[in-house]
Amino acid sequence: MPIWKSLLSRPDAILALILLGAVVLAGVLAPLIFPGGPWRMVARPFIAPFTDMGHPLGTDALGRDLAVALIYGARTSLEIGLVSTCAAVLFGTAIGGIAGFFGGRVDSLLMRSTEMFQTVPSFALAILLVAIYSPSLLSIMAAIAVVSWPPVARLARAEFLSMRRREFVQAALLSGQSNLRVAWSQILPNVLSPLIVMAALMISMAILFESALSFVGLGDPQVVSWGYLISAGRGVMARSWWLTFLPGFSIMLTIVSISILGDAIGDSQDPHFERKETE
Amino acid sequence: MLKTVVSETAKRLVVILFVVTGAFLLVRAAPGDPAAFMAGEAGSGDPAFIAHLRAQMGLDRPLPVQLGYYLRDLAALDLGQSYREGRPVFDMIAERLPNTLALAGAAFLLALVMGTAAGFLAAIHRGRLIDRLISIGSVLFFSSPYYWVALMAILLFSGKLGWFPSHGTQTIGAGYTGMRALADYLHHLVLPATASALFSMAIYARLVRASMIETANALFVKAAHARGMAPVWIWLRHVLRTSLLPITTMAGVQAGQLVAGTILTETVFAWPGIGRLMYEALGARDYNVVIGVFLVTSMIVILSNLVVDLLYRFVDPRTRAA
Amino acid sequence: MRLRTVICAVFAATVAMAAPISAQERGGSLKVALFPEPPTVVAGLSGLGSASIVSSKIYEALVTYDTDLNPLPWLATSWETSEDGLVWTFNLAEDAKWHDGTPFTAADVVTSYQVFSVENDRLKLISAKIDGVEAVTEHQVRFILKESIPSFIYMMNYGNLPIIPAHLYAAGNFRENPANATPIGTGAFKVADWEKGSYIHLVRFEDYRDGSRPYLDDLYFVTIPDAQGVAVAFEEGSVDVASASNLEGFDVARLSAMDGVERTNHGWEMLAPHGFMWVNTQKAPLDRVELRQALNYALDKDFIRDVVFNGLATPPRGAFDSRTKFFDAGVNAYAFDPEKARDLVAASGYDGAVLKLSTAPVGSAWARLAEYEVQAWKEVGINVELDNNDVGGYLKKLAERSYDLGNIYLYQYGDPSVGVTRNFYSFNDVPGSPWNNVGRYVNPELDALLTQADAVNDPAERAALYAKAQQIIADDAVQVWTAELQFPTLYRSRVRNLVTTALGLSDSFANVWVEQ
Amino acid sequence: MMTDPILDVRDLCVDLRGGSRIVEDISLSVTPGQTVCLVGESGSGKSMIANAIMDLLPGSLLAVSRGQIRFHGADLRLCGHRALRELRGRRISMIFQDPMSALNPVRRIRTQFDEVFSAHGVEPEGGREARMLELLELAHLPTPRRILDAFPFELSGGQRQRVMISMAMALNPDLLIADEPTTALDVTTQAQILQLIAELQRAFGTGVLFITHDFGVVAEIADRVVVLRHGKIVEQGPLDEILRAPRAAYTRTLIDAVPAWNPRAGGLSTPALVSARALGKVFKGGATALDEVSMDLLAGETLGIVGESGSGKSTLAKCLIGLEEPDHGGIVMDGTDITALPAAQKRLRRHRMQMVFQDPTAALNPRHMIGRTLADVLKVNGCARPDLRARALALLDDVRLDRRLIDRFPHELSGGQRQRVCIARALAANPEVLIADEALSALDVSVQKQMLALFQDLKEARDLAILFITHDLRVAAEICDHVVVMRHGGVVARGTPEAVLAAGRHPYVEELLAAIPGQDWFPAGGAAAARGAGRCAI
Repeated sequence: MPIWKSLLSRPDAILALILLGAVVLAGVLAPLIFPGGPWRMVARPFIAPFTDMGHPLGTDALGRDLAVALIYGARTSLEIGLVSTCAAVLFGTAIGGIAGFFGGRVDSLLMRSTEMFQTVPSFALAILLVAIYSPSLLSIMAAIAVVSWPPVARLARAEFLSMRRREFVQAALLSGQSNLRVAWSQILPNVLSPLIVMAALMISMAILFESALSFVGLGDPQVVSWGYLISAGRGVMARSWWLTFLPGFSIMLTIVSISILGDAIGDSQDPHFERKETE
Repeated sequence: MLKTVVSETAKRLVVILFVVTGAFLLVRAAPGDPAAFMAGEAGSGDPAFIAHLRAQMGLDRPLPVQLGYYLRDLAALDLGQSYREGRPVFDMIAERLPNTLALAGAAFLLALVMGTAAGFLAAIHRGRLIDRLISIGSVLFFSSPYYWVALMAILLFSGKLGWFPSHGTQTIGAGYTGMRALADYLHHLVLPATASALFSMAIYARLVRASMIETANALFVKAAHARGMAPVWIWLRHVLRTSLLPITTMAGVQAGQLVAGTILTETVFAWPGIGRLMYEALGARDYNVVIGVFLVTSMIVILSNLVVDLLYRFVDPRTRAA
Repeated sequence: MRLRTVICAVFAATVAMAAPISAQERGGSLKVALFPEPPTVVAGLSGLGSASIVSSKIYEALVTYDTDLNPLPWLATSWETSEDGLVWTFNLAEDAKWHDGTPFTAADVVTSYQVFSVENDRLKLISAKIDGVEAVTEHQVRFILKESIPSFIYMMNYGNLPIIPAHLYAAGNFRENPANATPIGTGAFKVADWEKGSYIHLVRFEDYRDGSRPYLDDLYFVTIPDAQGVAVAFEEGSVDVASASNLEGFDVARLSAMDGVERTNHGWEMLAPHGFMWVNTQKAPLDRVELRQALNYALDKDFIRDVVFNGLATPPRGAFDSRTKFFDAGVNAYAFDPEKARDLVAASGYDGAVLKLSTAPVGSAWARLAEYEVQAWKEVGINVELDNNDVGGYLKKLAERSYDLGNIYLYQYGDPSVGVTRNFYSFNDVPGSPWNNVGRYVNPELDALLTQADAVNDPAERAALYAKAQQIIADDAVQVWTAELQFPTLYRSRVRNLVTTALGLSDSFANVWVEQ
Repeated sequence: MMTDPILDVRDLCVDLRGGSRIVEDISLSVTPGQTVCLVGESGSGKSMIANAIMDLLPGSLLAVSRGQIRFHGADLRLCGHRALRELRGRRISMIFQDPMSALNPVRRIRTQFDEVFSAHGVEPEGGREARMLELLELAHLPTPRRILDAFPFELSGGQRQRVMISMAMALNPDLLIADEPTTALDVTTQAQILQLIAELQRAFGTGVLFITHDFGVVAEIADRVVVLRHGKIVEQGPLDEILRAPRAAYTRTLIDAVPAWNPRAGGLSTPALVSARALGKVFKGGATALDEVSMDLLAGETLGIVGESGSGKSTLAKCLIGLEEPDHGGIVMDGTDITALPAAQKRLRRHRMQMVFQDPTAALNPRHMIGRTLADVLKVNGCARPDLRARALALLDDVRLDRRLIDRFPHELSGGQRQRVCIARALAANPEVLIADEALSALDVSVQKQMLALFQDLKEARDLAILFITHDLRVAAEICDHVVVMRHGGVVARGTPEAVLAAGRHPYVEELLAAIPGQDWFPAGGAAAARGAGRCAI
């Protein structure tokens, strides 16, 4: 596997992989390791980190274990990041693909609508959507997907459009293969790598978005998220800065890891296939 | 040129119409009765009050008619009344907009200048220590929620060090005037503007760096070398200038997002702009205000896109011909 | 008609609590942290506490109350009530003026009553018992009641009946009156400028009826939207006064320990903020008294006091706040007893259905409280989920009665008949309103008891009736009681006479002065 | 001719950083007024030598590891960057293959031209503006003032290259390095540019190091030839010697690859397979792509469509095959006008005409192995699943490719092999007509020859009609039964090659013929004799 090989050749990518792996693992296993959930009050409030090994990252204002909350927060962030990104990528690719493949009037109609979605300030729109449809995991994911699909559509369109003009695609069409088949088997595999790189970026943005929504009080109240922890810690910042610092730091580390991996994947993908002869 | 301006402007008008209609339908499509929503804090759900609101909002009319009235009012800059303050939403936004524009503008300039400078430095020192540092810095800023960075900045620069004030636009009651008042305003602006700028700054830095490295490989750069030009000049006049074109487009998008992003910054720094107005209106379900801010923000975004597009046409001769 | 003079002490109490008169200094300014920013500072237009903190400097009421809840003169210099309690006569300040120069007269009081007997929820409840208000002379006004209202003097508080100018409000809809754009009151301060989102600036009203007062030249209310910001602002000295209602509990402890900072717990005797939870008593499974009792037993009120409110609370015994008149300390309160709660849950036949706890974003302590409650109930087998709303949505849930449980704190206004009993009358269950009997509690026996208690003049008799009512309410676990809240006020030591009455920061500030 | 060399390269080696040697032991020299041609196919390292001389190698990838580059006796490798920069542009100039990307797209010509002077602090007599105008005029640019104000995209390819040449000559350099400066241009433009370089060289006495892959160009301009292959010099010597008696077999191959002048006479008279009837197409923006074009492709013949870029030849092919819709006119196949058919019907007929594209790299899906590429086509054209592999292998045999390549990816193949795969893919649809759209021009000359032979064989074996689109009149004349010459979207001449090229030919055909380089050595029926005589006089 060339991707793995190239990832493993970069120390920063290895580190990112380990970090992200840990976050994912913790998030997935959270209910198994801490079946009591993140809301349980387990000790006295405001224990500082690294002072009580039973609660390595200390406790919050209600005496809940911060480490447990962070791990459950990872779960929420990843869940929202993945689901909303998948939705946005699928939808965006479909729209952009159709626009780029068929061109002409279909293209200008679809792209004009995409542009409209893109000109609307995304955070404001997300706030509006979540606020109106009341905060829940579903509404948050939907809102993030709604504001993040346009760039995918534009990318997919550009890629499909350029691929559509590529001679191997024309040759495939000339040989009698159907549009759908050509789009699926000739074009899609070739546009996948920029889409993957973009998806990595979008997961990051989705996590940031979710945290920002939680921060302004539009998070799902049933689940712990990093944004919620920051906003909860904010009030006690002067006394226990780590309650605000650590969740934000978790977001940062996760997104740094995703960005590094996205870059690494992007670097490793294209040149091999796309490289022209040297002269 | 004039033709382009007109056609581009017309295009934006269509977008605005779309946004307005979208916002209108969104609120109407929301679960529940918007009038009952708005009854909220003030109305105590009094049926008479809700009926009054329904009539005031024209909710008893068919949807297309409502939309028509809505658009008509909007054309007259009437964004409706805030039920909470009983004042025109337009006035409320107008009195806070300058603060938001100052904040977003400062953040925009800061991000653009610092981001470009950082990207430039990184590109010309590609692979060296300074490039690594800038790259790490931009990845970190790109990855951090900026409201969190803002909080940390308050903790450090206001709390621990006491260098900058943590909230508001001015030292209240100090009675400063003239230059002194301006200096006071700027002093208050430092933290919020920097905190809002970091994210965009990171994006610019990465973009400028990538774009410059790509441009540096272009044949015309090689040709300039072959002409015996000094490398510094080539970097500045050929590479940077040409690389800045894609940044222009990005700047349009970012400028708008910055305005929307002030919802967070203004909340953290108690900055009296439209972002915080929206945040507070959200809490109070003052939907006319929320929608008003949303529309105004959208329009600023659309406007800045328009300006950038026209600017781009002006800066990049190739698009002028097309 | 034999008149009984109740009080005729002009300004005695306030002076008694103040520093020696000679020390009072004119001039200076005061900056008060304020949140949320009120939508308006016209008296009675907004129910927000922060609105009345500002508007009470601009407008005045007939009376105020000392920290033992004895009425003190304000715009009324003295008052009398008839033996049967059906006629109340107020003598008004003769030299008071509105900010626009118009003299203040009894007509203003009449107009104010006419407006607020419609606009004010609490006043509206008793307006049926009031026959009318009439201006006897330019400076004397008389309220005539149909039946005795023992708590009448508490009904006259600033929150219920601020006095607004008749020459501006005589006609038309109060809420849509153009005069609302420019507040005109008789208060010691008037509005200079209001930078939305930043501050409200009041200046001394030079024509205030008492030559030397107010002492301050400028009064700033600084809008800071979060507890952290208020703490930092107070710490760095950019505000002089901060109320704990805008602060985190632990910050109160930290800031009051600073040099040159004073703290007072006074000023909330009138309002007595009482934290409890509405329980929708007609909605299964909450119609089961066992389950409601279990909800009460499952909460550790000491924990709530210590951890959620950082010690700034008292565990409540029931529906009556200990600061309210006729509070009965003997009421059987719900001590923390998870075992008992579990048994009661089993006895109630609760099937594990998920209940929704509605909340509003009114501060991090309230978010923590809700989170604690959910967790504490989970421990005894009651499944509760948070239903976060914004303020409007929350009130809507209450108004529609579509909630299961809802955290809230309400002011008690000194006398139970003003602030407490209205929440239990079955006829006060009016869907559409988020106030009064939101819990939909129906108990004819209690209705009768409360009706009697609210009308009887004799204090001892009232106390007995209220004691009985308190026990019924507690036994039936009509609500879940969480905390009697304390909102200490922090201020710089150089600020004097800041909190002298039961109204706290919602008083006139005419006596406040600052050491230069 | 015993002047000291301007440029004297000794034993030059270029290595990949930390890797293999790309260019090995190159020695060559250029004397004043001399034109030295560096000839080689792609990958021979010829551009790298030019870049090494100019110190323009991408430093992170490549480095000069050994050897000397003497300029007027001083070793450029030792003189330091600053001194080198002084030389560049002033005493050594360079022009590039692609004049579009060699000019900054967003700056006016004036600004860029001006940099030549400002970079070296030169103030020409009479001012820069006057000098620029003078130089542009010398380069035969019609409206120099307008050109100065223009942006690069507003100029044609030929004009841009002229601007580049003017800039290169601005400071009267001793040495001009020209890296394939005419490859991207049409033949007629190429002829003009070559002439211009020769003219200026004469006027300024400049030495020229000219890099090309085309022996025709070499024969046209070189005094001395250096033949390069795989980074090594195969042989070098004066033009006469190399052309007359090449010592190396490789040189022989390159020379032989220049098409012979051999116009075919007899055409076929079979029935028409496909006919275009008065096709017209106007592109968005108003450029006429096709102007009432009619033509017949006869069964079993090779029809050449000849024209320069913008002549409409590719648009014609695309219309025929259905990749573009003509605005009006008809395409008749078997008596029916296929432009009028519904889309489904069109698709059914698609397989009957197949296309081979110019760039075989772009024409193959980089992610599909050769077998899959062929199988996909076979499948939709009715081949049963179990037979797919056998049929694909048979196709590889047909195009003379090693059967083992079936499990390779395109990037593992050479350019020629890829083009064979493309042909195999076209054949997989079992077509009656094969359209080859400049199918040879991206290939090395030595490969072109083989490919032509392959087309010829396939045509006979499968009874194909071939529509052969090319810019090279000689190639068309040699292999086609009929030729159609197009210009500006219209047909200017048609008929058998002999007829089209016979005396009394169309003036444009005349022009095309005259533009063919190297006619002294590779006769092409143009006005070679007179020009050749002129050259010998130097």
